[in-house]
Amino acid sequence: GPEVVSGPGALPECFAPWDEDTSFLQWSAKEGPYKIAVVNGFVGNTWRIQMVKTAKAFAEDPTIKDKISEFKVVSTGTDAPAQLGAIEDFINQGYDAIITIAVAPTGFDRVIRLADKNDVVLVPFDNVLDTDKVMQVNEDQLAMGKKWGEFILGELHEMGIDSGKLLEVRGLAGNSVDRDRSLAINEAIAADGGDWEVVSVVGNWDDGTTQKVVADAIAVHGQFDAVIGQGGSNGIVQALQDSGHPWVPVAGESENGFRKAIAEHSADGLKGISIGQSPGLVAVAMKAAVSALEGNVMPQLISVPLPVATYKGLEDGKNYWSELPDNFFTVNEFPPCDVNISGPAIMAESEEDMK
Amino acid sequence: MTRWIGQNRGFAAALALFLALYLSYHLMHPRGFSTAVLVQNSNELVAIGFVAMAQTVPVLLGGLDLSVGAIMTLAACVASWLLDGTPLQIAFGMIATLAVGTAFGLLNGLIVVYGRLQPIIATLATGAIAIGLALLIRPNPGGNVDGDLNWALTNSVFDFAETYGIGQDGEATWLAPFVNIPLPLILLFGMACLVWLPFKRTVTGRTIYAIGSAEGAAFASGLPINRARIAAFTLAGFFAACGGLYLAIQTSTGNADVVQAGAYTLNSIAAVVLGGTALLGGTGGVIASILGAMILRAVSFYFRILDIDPLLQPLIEGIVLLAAVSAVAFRTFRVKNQLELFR
Amino acid sequence: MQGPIVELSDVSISFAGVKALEGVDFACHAGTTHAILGENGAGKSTLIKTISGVLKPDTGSIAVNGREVRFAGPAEAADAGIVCMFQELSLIPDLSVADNISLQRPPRHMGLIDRRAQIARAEALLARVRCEDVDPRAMVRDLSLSRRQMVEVAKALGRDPKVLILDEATSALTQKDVETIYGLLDELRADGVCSLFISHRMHEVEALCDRLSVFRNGRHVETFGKGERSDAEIVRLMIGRDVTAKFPPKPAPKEREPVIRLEELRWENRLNGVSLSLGKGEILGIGGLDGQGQKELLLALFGVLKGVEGKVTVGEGDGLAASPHAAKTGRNRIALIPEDRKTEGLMLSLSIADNIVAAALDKVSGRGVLDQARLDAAIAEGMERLQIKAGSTEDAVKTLSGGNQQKVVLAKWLMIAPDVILMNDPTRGIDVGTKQEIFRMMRALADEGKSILFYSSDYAELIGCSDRVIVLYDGRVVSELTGEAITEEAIVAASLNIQGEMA
Amino acid sequence: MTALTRIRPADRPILIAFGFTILILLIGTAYTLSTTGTVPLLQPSYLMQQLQIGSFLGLCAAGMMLVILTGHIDLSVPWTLTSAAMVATAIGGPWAIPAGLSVGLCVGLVNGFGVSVLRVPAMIFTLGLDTVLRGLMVARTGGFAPQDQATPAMLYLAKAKLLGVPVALFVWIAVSVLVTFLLARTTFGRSLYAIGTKERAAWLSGIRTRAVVTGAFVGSGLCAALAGVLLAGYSAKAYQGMGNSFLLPAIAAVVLGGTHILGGRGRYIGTFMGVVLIVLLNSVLSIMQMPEALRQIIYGTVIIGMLLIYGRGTRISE
Ligand SMILES: Nc1ncnc2c1ncn2[C@@H]1O[C@H](COP(=O)(O)OP(=O)(O)OP(=O)(O)O)[C@@H](O)[C@H]1O
Ligand SMILES: Nc1ncnc2c1ncn2[C@@H]1O[C@H](COP(=O)(O)OP(=O)(O)OP(=O)(O)O)[C@@H](O)[C@H]1O
Ligand SMILES: O[C@@H]1[C@@H](O)[C@H](O)OC[C@H]1O
Ligand SMILES: [Mg+2]
Ligand SMILES: [Mg+2]
Repeated sequence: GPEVVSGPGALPECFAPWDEDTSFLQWSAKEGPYKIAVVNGFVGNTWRIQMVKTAKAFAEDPTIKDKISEFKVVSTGTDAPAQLGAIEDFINQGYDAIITIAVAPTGFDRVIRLADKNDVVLVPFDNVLDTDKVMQVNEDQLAMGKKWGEFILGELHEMGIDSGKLLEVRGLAGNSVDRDRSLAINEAIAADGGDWEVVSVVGNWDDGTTQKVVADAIAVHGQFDAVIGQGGSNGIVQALQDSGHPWVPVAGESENGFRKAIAEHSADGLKGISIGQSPGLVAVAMKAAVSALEGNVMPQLISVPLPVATYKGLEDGKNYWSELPDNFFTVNEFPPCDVNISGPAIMAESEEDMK
Repeated sequence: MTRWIGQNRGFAAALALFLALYLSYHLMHPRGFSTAVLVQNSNELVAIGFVAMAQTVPVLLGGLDLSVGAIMTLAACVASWLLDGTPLQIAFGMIATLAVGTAFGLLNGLIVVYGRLQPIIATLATGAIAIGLALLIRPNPGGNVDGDLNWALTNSVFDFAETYGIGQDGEATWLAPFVNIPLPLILLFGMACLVWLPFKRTVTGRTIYAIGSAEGAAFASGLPINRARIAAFTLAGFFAACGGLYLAIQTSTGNADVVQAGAYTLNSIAAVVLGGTALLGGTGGVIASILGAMILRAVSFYFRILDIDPLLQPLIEGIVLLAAVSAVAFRTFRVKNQLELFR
Repeated sequence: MQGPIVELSDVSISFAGVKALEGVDFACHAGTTHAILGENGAGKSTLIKTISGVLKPDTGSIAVNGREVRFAGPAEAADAGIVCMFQELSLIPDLSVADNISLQRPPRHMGLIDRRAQIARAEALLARVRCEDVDPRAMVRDLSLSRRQMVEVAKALGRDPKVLILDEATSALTQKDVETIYGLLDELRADGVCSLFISHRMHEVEALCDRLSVFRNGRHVETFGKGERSDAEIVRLMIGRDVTAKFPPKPAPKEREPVIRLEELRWENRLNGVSLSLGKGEILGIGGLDGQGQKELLLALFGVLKGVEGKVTVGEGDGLAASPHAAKTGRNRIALIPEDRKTEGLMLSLSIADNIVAAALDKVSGRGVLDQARLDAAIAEGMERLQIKAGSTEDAVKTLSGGNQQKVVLAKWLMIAPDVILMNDPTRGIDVGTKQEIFRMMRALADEGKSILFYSSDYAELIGCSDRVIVLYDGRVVSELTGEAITEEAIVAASLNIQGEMA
Repeated sequence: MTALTRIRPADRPILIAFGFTILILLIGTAYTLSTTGTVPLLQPSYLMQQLQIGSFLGLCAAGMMLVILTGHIDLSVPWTLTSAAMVATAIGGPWAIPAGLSVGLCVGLVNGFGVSVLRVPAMIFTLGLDTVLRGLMVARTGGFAPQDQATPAMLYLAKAKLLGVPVALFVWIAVSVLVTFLLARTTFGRSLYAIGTKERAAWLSGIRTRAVVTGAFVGSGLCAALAGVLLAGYSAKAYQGMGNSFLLPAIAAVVLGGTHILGGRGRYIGTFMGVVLIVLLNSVLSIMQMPEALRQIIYGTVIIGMLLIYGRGTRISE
């Protein structure tokens, strides 16, 4: 297993430690090229598909291609034993690094133990683990929630609104991401001086469900001063539009459709902020795994900067694409990490494939 | 032997299919035919194996239990609070976990029998209740499970003995023939042999088959119909709880995951069918369903050794499942008296 | 005589308003064989279901050996020595013969069922009913209907009955088995067992029973000893009128234009070259021992079997129908009255009306849309034509008695105006009165030019009804009898394939 | 309760479902009155909106009912719906809706073949086909960037209002009338009931059971596809996972409406009531901000409770 060492780590502009308390890990260097596997959970939404495609594309990227001798991606469904089994199988097969999106934030003790025993680098990202024993890559969900809350309140104050009704749209129950984001949103609201009533509905990060519950909430409560959603952002916009609700500040994720809507309606009051989890995280995780295998010192928790875009900074063709579909996630690349595979790039590449 | 194959054609076919799949997986695996691979495979099997066992019992009656995945989840959430502390506390925790699942199964049985509801729809509803309870117990995933327990039960007999200092830490000669057997396999098949096989040889057990085969006849013969029905669902609850208990130990976690619960329920039905148990009831058995679960798992093993486009995996999984269950079509086309098709 | 072993006082039961039993007092005694007679729907099955704990009386009481009992279910009745043999209801197809025979009280070893002891027990009991050929390890599903009934007998014997109830338990048996049963009942009588025997076959009743009770419309009419009443009197008690000639007169034999011609029909190893021709307006009886291919022959003609070989001419066309639908809609419309009305003839929980029109939906609809007027008329006609006794045509068919259920099956098929009617034992479990109606109808249909191919396990029916009889043996026609030549001796001889001794 | 037993058994579930629906509305109203002092739930606009949302589930349930009546079940609804929506939006233009519906048609034919010809249990065949459809959509989305915007026609059907009533509701009502007619007045409908009661006897009555069962699955496929096309219009686009929340509620609606889960019995109006009940229940729970845990428990309890009430007073045959 890795040794706990002191920082700083390699490439700090890319592998930024989470905070000053973050520890550093170091594995003994191995000869490349490496066998790397990605063990995904379920594969039934656009985000995951984009993630898988990014992983495959990045494995062919000249900056890393030569360092990888074998690259495999499997999806196990939301089945913890299957995911743990796949990881263990890859350890048994002699893989050097395994990158994973955990189906649950705990329960990996055994595979962590086996990975350490076999000097395999295990890198959870996106849905990460509640542990400091492995190197992980993620965006800071608490910071995300806080940013959403603060931005929305700031816009409201600017409009001279200091009290009123806010609609919070939550994600899938029982998930740590939902928990953290909601916690931070509500902390931000509590910290604000204003007198806010928060109505919470559950949208499961799913556009359809979100659209339905937001429509219900509007039917019952009449009007909200702002909406803070942690997913299913397209559904929020649809529901507002359909019910004839006036445009208000909305916080949401980074779906292209949401950004298109903000760009179109911000002048009418849709003062939006779009922050999202990026499918490109997988590339950062792959890069971190290779770096760890090369023997570099790595932060235990790698923080990938939040890709924030507000109505003030949207630019067609740069951080959203008006002619591309709604569903794909706009943020994909991380230039400081030399991860330059943009969302549209993946689409364009594939459209070539199609012909 | 020929009679056995004749009367257990589904099981024999499933066994052949599994052996073909599994042996070629080992052949292609860089570390095939080793304890490590066997242990890994078995760990993956236990939870779905138990849930498939659970599903089998109501299916033998001619009913379905759509709550088995949810009961497993509920049990795992309960276990995630109770499996830490002194050995006595842990033992109590295990018993309590199994008791919760069994009690829930009993509740299913009582509703089906005294509420006179169709099992499939009653358990659809109680499944929601079980998930709700699981979410109350574990609003967020987490848990504390004794680390030794986790290690000992998810490895081979040797590691188990070593962890608990049995048989000179696993070095004893009397243990030698067994040291390489994965403990999870022993738990799974042990439970099947200790609970199911004897149960099958009781009047209640036999009544379960009788109900699935000809309910009116079972009643007219004076068999204990209600008792058997209740027993079937209770046993389903018990086996599902075994799955949940193992899941909690394996992952040190309780996770009230609705999607996972649903997936386990549906996979349990697939496993039952693949094992050769008729959904109409009356024929088949629990061991066959474990075999069905093994086939399901073995199919997914291939994605880890073959180079298959990750985005094609769900498609291939679906096609393999459809193909496997459609294999019975060959029987359909061979049937000469079409009345046999309409049971 | 000692006091009665079972005694019912003032028992009533009704189902959704229908009084199945009304103020019934009934007693039976140890060491007797006691027949229960009555037309379809008289309440016989209800009576024995009440005695055997399947149904609970609404009012009144039951006493066994003078002590009042309230059975919670058949299990308790069996413990009290009351064992019931239903026609086909109580064997479990997916369990072995041995399992079935010791179903409820298996021999045990350390609390668990002892398979070996079970097999030994089954062998002993099977030997007692002269069925040594049945393997105790075989699945009941794989046995023929007559073997199953014998297993059922063995099972009942194994329960050590004090009261043995046989509800039409001999209806599917072969002659040899019936004889075995006769012997058994005699043995049981000698051992002091009371047997309650329900059958619509008068000659069986005469041969076996020493007391007879007649039921009508849910009431106990009378109980008397053997020989105290003539057959005609009994029938009058049962159905309230005289049944004189059981069979309608037959026309003189004549040349008929063939509607169906079969040459060397073969299927699996059940049909081994059947050749026959069925004439227009003819009733052709099929005889023979159970399981000689009679059922398969009917099924083949109805499009149920696949892989049938041989030359077949149906009407002006060639070949067999590929499915019942094809058989029903071909140039010659074919109908089949199936073997088991409960699973093959009827959709029990659907209404009588829905069942009656089930085969003729296209006749009461245009372009798939039902015509309510034609529908109502057709249902009314069916009810009328077969005199089906029911509260409302909207009632589920399962609320009818066995005989009336059978009439619904007939009504259903008459509705398609079939040219050829295949009948598989159509009067099984039907009372004399109704039987007579059915025979009359068969003849009327034949006179209208319909052809009927008719299998019966009852020789008297074959003799009384058929213009011609063929006898099957091992999947082949071994004898063809016409006119005066149709005698019981001739049929029996042909059935046993002892051509030489044919008188 | 005694009054209940006097009602025809077939009508009882429908009335009870109706009663429960009113009860749910009252509970929801009591809640809004006590928290906000308003009664939005009793306003036509809210009810219209609920029926509009309910129409997607309603379509799925209508199709599901056809299949359940035959004694089978269709677990492929989620991805039939999604695939139809994705194909419709990808084709676009005037052919969008026919293309989407043809997906439903194909799925129905394949299901019908698997269940009635191959005789694989529907529970498992339709589940397998659902997985295959998901696989196809994942593979397809992975292959290129499909167009996912709903066409104007889809938007119209799902969102527009005619005389103040959502067009989607008209679509649902039209399908409802069609299904009611099919079940009550056609040979196809009678055959469904016959097969669901006893397939063997139905086949021996010369009913073309294979064709009829396939017809039921085609009906289900078409209904799910239509729901998908409408739902894509409602959300303005198609997306993965849009069908996930329709399967179990559709089955529950059918059963709560009094259709026997093993086939042969049930009336369409009951299914309609079942859908309304489930949609309102979900909506009221969401309005009451009920945590997910309690929501699941209430959902399960309501289903059990209602079915227990249906069973009261009927003397069940042995
Ligand atoms: N479960 C039931 N529901 C409604 N009515 C019933 C039920 N069982 C019996 N009946 C009615 O009770 C009456 C007596 O039926 P029963 O079956 O006892 O007649 P049976 O004498 O056995 O006639 P068969 O000779 O035709 O067998 C009939 O009118 C029948 O319709
Ligand atoms: N599943 C059922 N549900 C309700 N009533 C039934 C059912 N099966 C049979 N019955 C009723 O029980 C009565 C007697 O049935 P039983 O099984 O004795 O048949 P039966 O009328 O004697 O016919 P068979 O001549 O074939 O033996 C019938 O009148 C019928 O109404
Ligand atoms: O992080 C989430 C990812 O795991 C899920 O698949 O899609 C939405 C994202 O917010
Ligand atoms: Mg009877
Ligand atoms: Mg009868």
